[in-house]
Amino acid sequence: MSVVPDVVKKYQGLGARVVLQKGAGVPAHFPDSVFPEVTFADSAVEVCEQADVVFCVQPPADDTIAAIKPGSLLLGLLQPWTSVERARQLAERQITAFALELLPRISRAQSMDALSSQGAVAGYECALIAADHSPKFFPMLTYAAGTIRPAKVLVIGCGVAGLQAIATARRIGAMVEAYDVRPETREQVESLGAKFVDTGVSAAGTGGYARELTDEEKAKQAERLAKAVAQCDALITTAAIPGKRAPRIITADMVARMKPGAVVVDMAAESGGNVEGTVAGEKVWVGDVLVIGPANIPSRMPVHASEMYAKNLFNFISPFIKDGALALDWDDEVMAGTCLTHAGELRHAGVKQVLGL
Amino acid sequence: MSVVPDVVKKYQGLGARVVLQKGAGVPAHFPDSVFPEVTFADSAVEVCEQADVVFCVQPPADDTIAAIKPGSLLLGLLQPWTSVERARQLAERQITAFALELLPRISRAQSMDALSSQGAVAGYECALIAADHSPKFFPMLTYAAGTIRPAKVLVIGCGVAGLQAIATARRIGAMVEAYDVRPETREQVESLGAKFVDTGVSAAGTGGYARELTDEEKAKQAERLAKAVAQCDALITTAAIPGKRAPRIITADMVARMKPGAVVVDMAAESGGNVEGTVAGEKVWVGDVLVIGPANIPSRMPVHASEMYAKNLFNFISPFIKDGALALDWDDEVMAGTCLTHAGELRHAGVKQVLGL
Amino acid sequence: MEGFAALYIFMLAAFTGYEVISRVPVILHTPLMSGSNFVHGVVLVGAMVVLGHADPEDPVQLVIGFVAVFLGAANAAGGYVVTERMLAMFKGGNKKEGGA
Amino acid sequence: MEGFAALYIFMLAAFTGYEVISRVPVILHTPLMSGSNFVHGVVLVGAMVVLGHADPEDPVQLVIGFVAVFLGAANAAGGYVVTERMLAMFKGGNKKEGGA
Amino acid sequence: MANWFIQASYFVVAVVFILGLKAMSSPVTARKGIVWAGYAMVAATVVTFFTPGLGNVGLMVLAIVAGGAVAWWSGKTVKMTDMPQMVAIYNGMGGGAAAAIAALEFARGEIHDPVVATLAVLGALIGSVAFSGSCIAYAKLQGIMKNAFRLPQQNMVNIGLAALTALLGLAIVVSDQPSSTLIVLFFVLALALGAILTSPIGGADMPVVISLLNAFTGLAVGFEGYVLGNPALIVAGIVVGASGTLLTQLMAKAMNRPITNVIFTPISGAAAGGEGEAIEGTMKEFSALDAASVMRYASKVAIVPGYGMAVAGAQHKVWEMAQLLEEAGVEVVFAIHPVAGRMPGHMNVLLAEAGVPYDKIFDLEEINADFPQIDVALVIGANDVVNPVARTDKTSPIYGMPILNVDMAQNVIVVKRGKGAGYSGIENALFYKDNCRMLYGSAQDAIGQVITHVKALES
Amino acid sequence: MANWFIQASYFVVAVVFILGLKAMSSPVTARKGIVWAGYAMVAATVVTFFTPGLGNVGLMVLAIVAGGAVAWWSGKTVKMTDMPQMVAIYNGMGGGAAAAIAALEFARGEIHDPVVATLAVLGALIGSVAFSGSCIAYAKLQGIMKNAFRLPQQNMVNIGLAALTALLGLAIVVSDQPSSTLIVLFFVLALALGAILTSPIGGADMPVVISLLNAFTGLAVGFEGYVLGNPALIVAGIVVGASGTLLTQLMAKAMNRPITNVIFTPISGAAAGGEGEAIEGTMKEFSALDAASVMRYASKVAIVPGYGMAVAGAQHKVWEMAQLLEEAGVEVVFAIHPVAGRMPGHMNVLLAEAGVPYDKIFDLEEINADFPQIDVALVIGANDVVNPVARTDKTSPIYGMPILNVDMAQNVIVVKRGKGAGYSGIENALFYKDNCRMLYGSAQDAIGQVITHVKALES
Ligand SMILES: NC(=O)c1ccc[n+]([C@@H]2O[C@H](COP(=O)([O-])OP(=O)(O)OC[C@H]3O[C@@H](n4cnc5c(N)ncnc54)[C@H](OP(=O)(O)O)[C@@H]3O)[C@@H](O)[C@H]2O)c1
Ligand SMILES: NC(=O)c1ccc[n+]([C@@H]2O[C@H](COP(=O)([O-])OP(=O)(O)OC[C@H]3O[C@@H](n4cnc5c(N)ncnc54)[C@H](OP(=O)(O)O)[C@@H]3O)[C@@H](O)[C@H]2O)c1
Ligand SMILES: NC(=O)c1ccc[n+]([C@@H]2O[C@H](COP(=O)([O-])OP(=O)(O)OC[C@H]3O[C@@H](n4cnc5c(N)ncnc54)[C@H](O)[C@@H]3O)[C@@H](O)[C@H]2O)c1
Ligand SMILES: NC(=O)c1ccc[n+]([C@@H]2O[C@H](COP(=O)([O-])OP(=O)(O)OC[C@H]3O[C@@H](n4cnc5c(N)ncnc54)[C@H](O)[C@@H]3O)[C@@H](O)[C@H]2O)c1
Repeated sequence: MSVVPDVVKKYQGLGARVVLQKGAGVPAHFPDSVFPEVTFADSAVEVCEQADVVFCVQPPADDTIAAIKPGSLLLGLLQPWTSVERARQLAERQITAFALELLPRISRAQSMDALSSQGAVAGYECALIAADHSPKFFPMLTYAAGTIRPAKVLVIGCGVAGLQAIATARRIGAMVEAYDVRPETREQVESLGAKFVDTGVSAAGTGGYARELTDEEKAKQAERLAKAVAQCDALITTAAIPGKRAPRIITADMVARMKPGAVVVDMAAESGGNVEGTVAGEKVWVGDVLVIGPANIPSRMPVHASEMYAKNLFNFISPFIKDGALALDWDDEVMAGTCLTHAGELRHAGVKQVLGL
Repeated sequence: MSVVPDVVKKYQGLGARVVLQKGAGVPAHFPDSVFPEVTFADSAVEVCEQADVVFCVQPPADDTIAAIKPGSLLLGLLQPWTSVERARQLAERQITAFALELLPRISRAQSMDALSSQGAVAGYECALIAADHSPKFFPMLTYAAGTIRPAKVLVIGCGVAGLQAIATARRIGAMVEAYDVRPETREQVESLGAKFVDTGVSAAGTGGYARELTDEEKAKQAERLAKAVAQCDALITTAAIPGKRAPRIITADMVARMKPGAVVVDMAAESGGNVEGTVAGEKVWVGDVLVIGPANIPSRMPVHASEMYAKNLFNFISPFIKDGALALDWDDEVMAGTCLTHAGELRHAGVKQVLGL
Repeated sequence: MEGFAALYIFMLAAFTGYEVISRVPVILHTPLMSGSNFVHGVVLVGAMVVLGHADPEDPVQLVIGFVAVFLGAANAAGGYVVTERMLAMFKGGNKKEGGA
Repeated sequence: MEGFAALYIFMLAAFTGYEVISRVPVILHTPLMSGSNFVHGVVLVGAMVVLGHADPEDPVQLVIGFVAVFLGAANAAGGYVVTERMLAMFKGGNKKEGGA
Repeated sequence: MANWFIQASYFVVAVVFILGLKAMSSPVTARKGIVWAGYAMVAATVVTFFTPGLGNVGLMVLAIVAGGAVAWWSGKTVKMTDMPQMVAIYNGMGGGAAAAIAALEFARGEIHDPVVATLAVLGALIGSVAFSGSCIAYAKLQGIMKNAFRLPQQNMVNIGLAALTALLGLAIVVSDQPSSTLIVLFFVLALALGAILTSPIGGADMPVVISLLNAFTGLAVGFEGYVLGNPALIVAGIVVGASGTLLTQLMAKAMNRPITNVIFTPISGAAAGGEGEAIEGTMKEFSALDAASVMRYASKVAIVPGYGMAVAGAQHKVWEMAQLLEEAGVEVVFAIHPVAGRMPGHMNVLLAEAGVPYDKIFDLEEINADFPQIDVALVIGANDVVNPVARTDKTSPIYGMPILNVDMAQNVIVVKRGKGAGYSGIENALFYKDNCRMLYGSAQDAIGQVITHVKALES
Repeated sequence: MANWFIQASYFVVAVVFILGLKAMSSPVTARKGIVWAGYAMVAATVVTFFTPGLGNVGLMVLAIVAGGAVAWWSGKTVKMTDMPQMVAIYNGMGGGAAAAIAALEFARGEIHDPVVATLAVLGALIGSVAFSGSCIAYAKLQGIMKNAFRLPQQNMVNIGLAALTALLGLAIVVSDQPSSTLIVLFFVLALALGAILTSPIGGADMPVVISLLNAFTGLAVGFEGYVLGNPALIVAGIVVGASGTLLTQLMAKAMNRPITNVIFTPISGAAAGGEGEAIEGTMKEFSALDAASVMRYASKVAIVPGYGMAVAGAQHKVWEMAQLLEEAGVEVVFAIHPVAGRMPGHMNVLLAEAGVPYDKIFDLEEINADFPQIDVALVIGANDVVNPVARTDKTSPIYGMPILNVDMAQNVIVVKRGKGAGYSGIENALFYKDNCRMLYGSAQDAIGQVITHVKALES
């Protein structure tokens, strides 16, 4: 959901009219009845035909894009790196498309950062999935006939989602170790009471993202990690490199050496997987290890994920809505940086390069 | 699993020989290879044919019972209240059957109390299930675009499982309220940092169990509870009365008044359900409320559930194994109290009464 | 006064002064300084005695004596007023509200 | 000694004694009691003086004086030994081990 | 040697005594304090030999050597556990010395000034009471005098005797040359008063009484110091008198017994304590300050939490206390009984919430054998799980349940609110054991207070 | 009235002064203390009029009324913020009075005993220094004297002048009838010494200096008390001398400036503090004791945690402190910035772990408007999220990010380890604001110390 009732009110407060696809809120437990002053349209296409600004969660289907009025705005997580076709189509139709993945990670833009807010959701959910699927207790538990030692959880990739996964696993009671290539994450991991796995490889990139590793580095990392992996009861991987396929960190061999009954949750499954053998959207047994590749994780927690996402979109666009009219400001670095296509052009240099355009 | 490798060693230490069904440990991630000095049998029937003491988790199938040697022991969670047939069959075959459900709840017997240990597992799992299925965050979370208030979790029935559910939900970060008919649970609930819902009805029974309520009491309870139910984001019910069908506490009407997206986990689903509309082993949508009736919950956490259960069984029987030979002591109140059938008779008064024998 | 007795008095007074305030919180540093400032205003008594025994014929003595008493009185009076005002803020702390 | 000087000394000594030990932990109650017991063993000095000035011809005086000195010496010596033994247990606490 | 030099030495001695006492009031410097004071005492004694006109030196040396040697030897050889009675008897000797000084001055007929006479008589009275009282205290603690001896109408007798003695004292003061009968009678009565006051007091209250008598001796010495015109005696005596009075109050407070109760309604000997029915022994109370001191100077402490800690929600405080103790060099572990609390893992949840690291938590099997090596077992709101009855009494409902053997630790401190029983509703034999002390209060408060005191011990 | 009655009155006055000072050293009884002392002072003054042979009563009454009235009136009307200089000037007057007493005694030529003469001279010297020094302190604080005035070779000049004055003093002591030139010269030099010693000292150090001069006056009064044979003056003076010395040490310690530094290497005025580049103002340090006192006597405290609290793992301590403050009647809330820490909900996780109830936690939107009503904002390891630059400086990387407006609170206390920047790496203008104080140290330690002090304030 890209709007929730509270946010709808805010748009209306700015003088905008809100058009909503019928039943769009139902999966997120917002029945149409909770949007009192909204115009309902029967399909996504119909919505697009009426709107000057189109909000979406995932990139719209081709026919939906085709229905968007030329010159109007499209805003959402448009997966800009994945499809040359879509980028072309958006440019051709003269749509001003903003892909929130491209949002510059500067302080002011944090309240619009959908990757962060959805990352938080994903991290929390992955920790729960791991706990739920583990054949063991996460916390230590002394009971009448003995004591159960706490489970060991290893989190790989300590971005927003990874940190949240650490915090959640710790809360449930597990002993958590974590690993990331960026060295500054060590302190962050420790600030959550978890232990950092030291592999001696650093891959600090720019802008809070990581760079890709060399082969030699990968080998070293793999070797040291393999030991930590073999010892853990649950493994949660969240490593990602923007614009790239997710790094393959955990090999089939490492998985094979895990304890019987261990659980792997690969948050990066959809973008290729950090773990060899993950299948996005499925749970597969690799030997006696359960490898889970959850898909579309935020949809597992639709109420709050929607609320967060809707607020991010609102914070992004609201400065440019004045009395119900749009007034974009191309000098604004946040908005300019997030723009994928405008006036028939693919605007974003990084995406251009990746897509080879 | 009624044995785990550690416990097998202990039995062997007492001079006993252990026979195990092939592959029995696999679902609990104990492959046959981890039981080095054990005799393997192809089927449950074959196991029974060889054994003087038969351990089981759930009551064995009829053909398995038929294979048990007359005069030998059967030990497990035999669900004594549920089947007249089984009780008759056990008695007729001269099997000395011990149903751990009947274990007297005295201090000394706590280390044998399988209901407690499996209750702990179930409570923990139910809280995780609730968190996992909730469309909301359990904990409070302040993020760049706002604050998410913590979820409200209501736990009904504060026995061993209920308390564990409370503790687990609190750990994850929810605000927990709880309710039980036994007044002494108030302090116990508060000792875990949760709030007690006061309905003004008390149903303290004997031996740590609850008695059944009168209709009037039920109405009063229902009315006060309905309010708490309507306000919560997740509801976990664990109420039970031994030897009886689980009390129906949450009516369809109460469920209908819950918030959209609320989750109900009915731990008592298998014994009839505390919630109207639960289906054991299934997730059903009742309006916009998800009602989950998890079945065979300990099997969701097989490693530790087996470990605990195996230790309980061992603690029960080991005092009577001397140098590999059985020496039952019918003066022992724990063992006598747990006995369901012996020497062709149904021994347990309570069960006799309930089954009408 | 006999010399040694005075010495004992000096010594014990010093101990007493030191110990009596050894656990004072910062927030009282200034008021306490002001309060002890007031206490040594008792110099007024000494000044009165010397002025009282000054030669009424000798203007130098009278002037010095007058100055001594004037200053002593100012020390005492000013010290009191200022301290009292500072300490008025501590009417039992806000302890009563909180209950502790 | 002049009466008032003595009075001041009494008063100040009392303050000093009171304040000096006002923050003693229980674990030191007994040792401190023993220590102050030792300190008043200085009565020995007084006993010596009176015996020293007793009439050497008067056996009653000599006996009383002897008893006084004997008791005083025992007070001082015994008090010291006992206190020292008790306090030997506190060799700086186990602070050094822990660091604190 | 010049008189001024003697005077100056006395002055320095007085200063050192004060500094010594101050040092003795902190565990860190206490040892130094007594050593300083010891040097000062030697100096004072030596200097006194140079007093102009001092006679009877041979006798004096004999008395010093005899008294000193006897006391030194007995003080060195006595068992540590017998220390209190030694303190009592040495203190009594000091009081006796003060009284003897007054007696000698009267005998010499040198006292004329009424102020001097008054102080001399007061010193003699107080010193005599201290002397005889201390002897009784010694006899009781040493086991020479077994029973508390209580007159009918004890308090009336006390008051009457005190009044009579005071009257005689007054007579001595007013008569310029008191008769020796009067003087002797006065001393006899004063000695009797001390004995009679102390006789009914039981063993538990003795430390308080000894401390009070100690303060008395201090006062007596101070007064005789005035009589002799010796400011060093005045200062040392009065300082001890004042500090001793405060100390007596502190001790009485630590025992929860107002001083007046100690003297006027003494509890004697074994009759004290709880109901204890079939179980032998008494329940002995402890203050938070005591608990703090005992743990602070222990080398290993095991904390045994139970349902009461959960009820009180005291887990954060408990962990804070544990950390403080660890900072002070004490080893602290947590011992968890399998069924502590009301659900499996109850204690785990709470300790995890408080942030206690897993490696400090031990279960019954891991720790039970270690208890004899543990200095203090701190039981916080646990009851059934530490009840030794489970090991011994076949009829008990908890018989056969394994328990944490805290009773085998050197010291046990139990924190609970009152006489409440545990889940099983039975009496706990642990609470009546000799090595067990009760710290009453809700766990949150009680541990909070312990924390305050542990901190105070560091500063 | 009999002389003994006057003496007895003085004695009582001295006792009351001591009790008063004792009372003044605890916030709870402080007010009572000054009132008691006030009554004692009135009693002492009245009694003195009955001194046998007292002349010049008219002049005396005039002086008392004049001096008293002027001081009373000025003390009543001065602004609270100008109190320190009033304390300084009244103190100086006391010193002046002591010096004048000595001058008069010399003028009357009554001093012959060398001990008395020595103490008279010492008292005069110290009193004069206190007088002129206090006048300078007054002038500086009052803004009459703006610049710190520093001679070349200041320390040499100080020592030289002091030696010269001492020499003259010695001359007075040894000569049986000192010439009036000698006396006048001595006083002039003593006054100059006080002025020169105080001149270079900057405003920040002034409270310490005033306290020192206060102790000086006490000593001077004590010495003149000996000269006059008045034990009440001795006791009051010396008690103040000793307590003032301790107080001076405590104050210097609270400011992290050894006393010797204050006098010999003074920092003058505005030059103090951090680098502060483009940002104006200085960073001002605070001790844990100060922080504790300020919060303990506040009515509302907002705690703003940041990444540093997470790094230090200080959440349990922070909550403990908050609870202590609440017990003392202070309202405490937690203000959480949306991006405090390094992940969404970072602070929530930690505060939940520490057990902070949800209803004490407020987010930016809920609390930002309240800051002007908040007495103390305690910022613990947060930096970017409270940096006012985000509101003002368009070039800053954090421009436009909403921040917690802690700078609008009455007082801000920032806990951090040193000069480390936050995530965005930029300077924080908050730290240089007038109402902001830095409490340096890792959050865990710093808050731990604050806790200790808050507790001490209660006991
Ligand atoms: N773990 C399980 O799964 C489970 C389940 C059911 C039953 N049980 C039973 O529960 C018992 C557990 O033993 P336990 O030693 O933990 O607890 P316990 O035997 O129930 O004793 C708790 C003690 O805590 C004290 N207490 C209560 N509130 C307090 C407070 N606020 N502050 C300080 N003290 C407080 C009570 O004494 P005062 O009233 O004097 O303060 C009481 O004696 C066992 O008998 C066990 O069999 C355990
Ligand atoms: N919440 C999110 O999702 C998220 C994600 C990524 C980035 N960020 C960024 O992170 C920043 C968060 O701001 P913040 O105010 O919480 O933190 P911050 O600006 O990073 O400042 C942390 C401060 O804590 C101090 N510190 C570090 N360790 C300490 C210790 N042990 N004890 C005491 N102080 C300590 C440091 O100063 P010293 O070194 O002097 O002690 C530092 O100035 C924002 O800039 C935000 O944009 C947030
Ligand atoms: N400036 C801001 O305001 C702002 C806003 C949001 C996030 N950020 C920063 O950006 C960082 C990354 O954010 P994200 O969560 O979106 O990152 P992400 O989802 O792009 O990547 C997740 C993590 O995977 C790690 N990773 C990549 N390759 C790896 C490998 N081979 N092995 C192990 N780990 C690997 C990365 O270092 C990163 O921490 C955050 O931690 C945060 O500090 C900053
Ligand atoms: N003596 C022992 O050593 C020992 C051992 C294990 C358990 N116990 C005690 O027995 C108690 C119950 O154990 P359990 O968990 O096996 O119980 P259970 O599974 O039989 O019942 C679960 C809970 O449901 C509650 N309940 C029943 N009807 C209800 C209704 N209508 N509404 C609300 N709640 C209702 C019961 O009061 C009970 O707390 C435990 O809490 C424990 O205190 C004692």
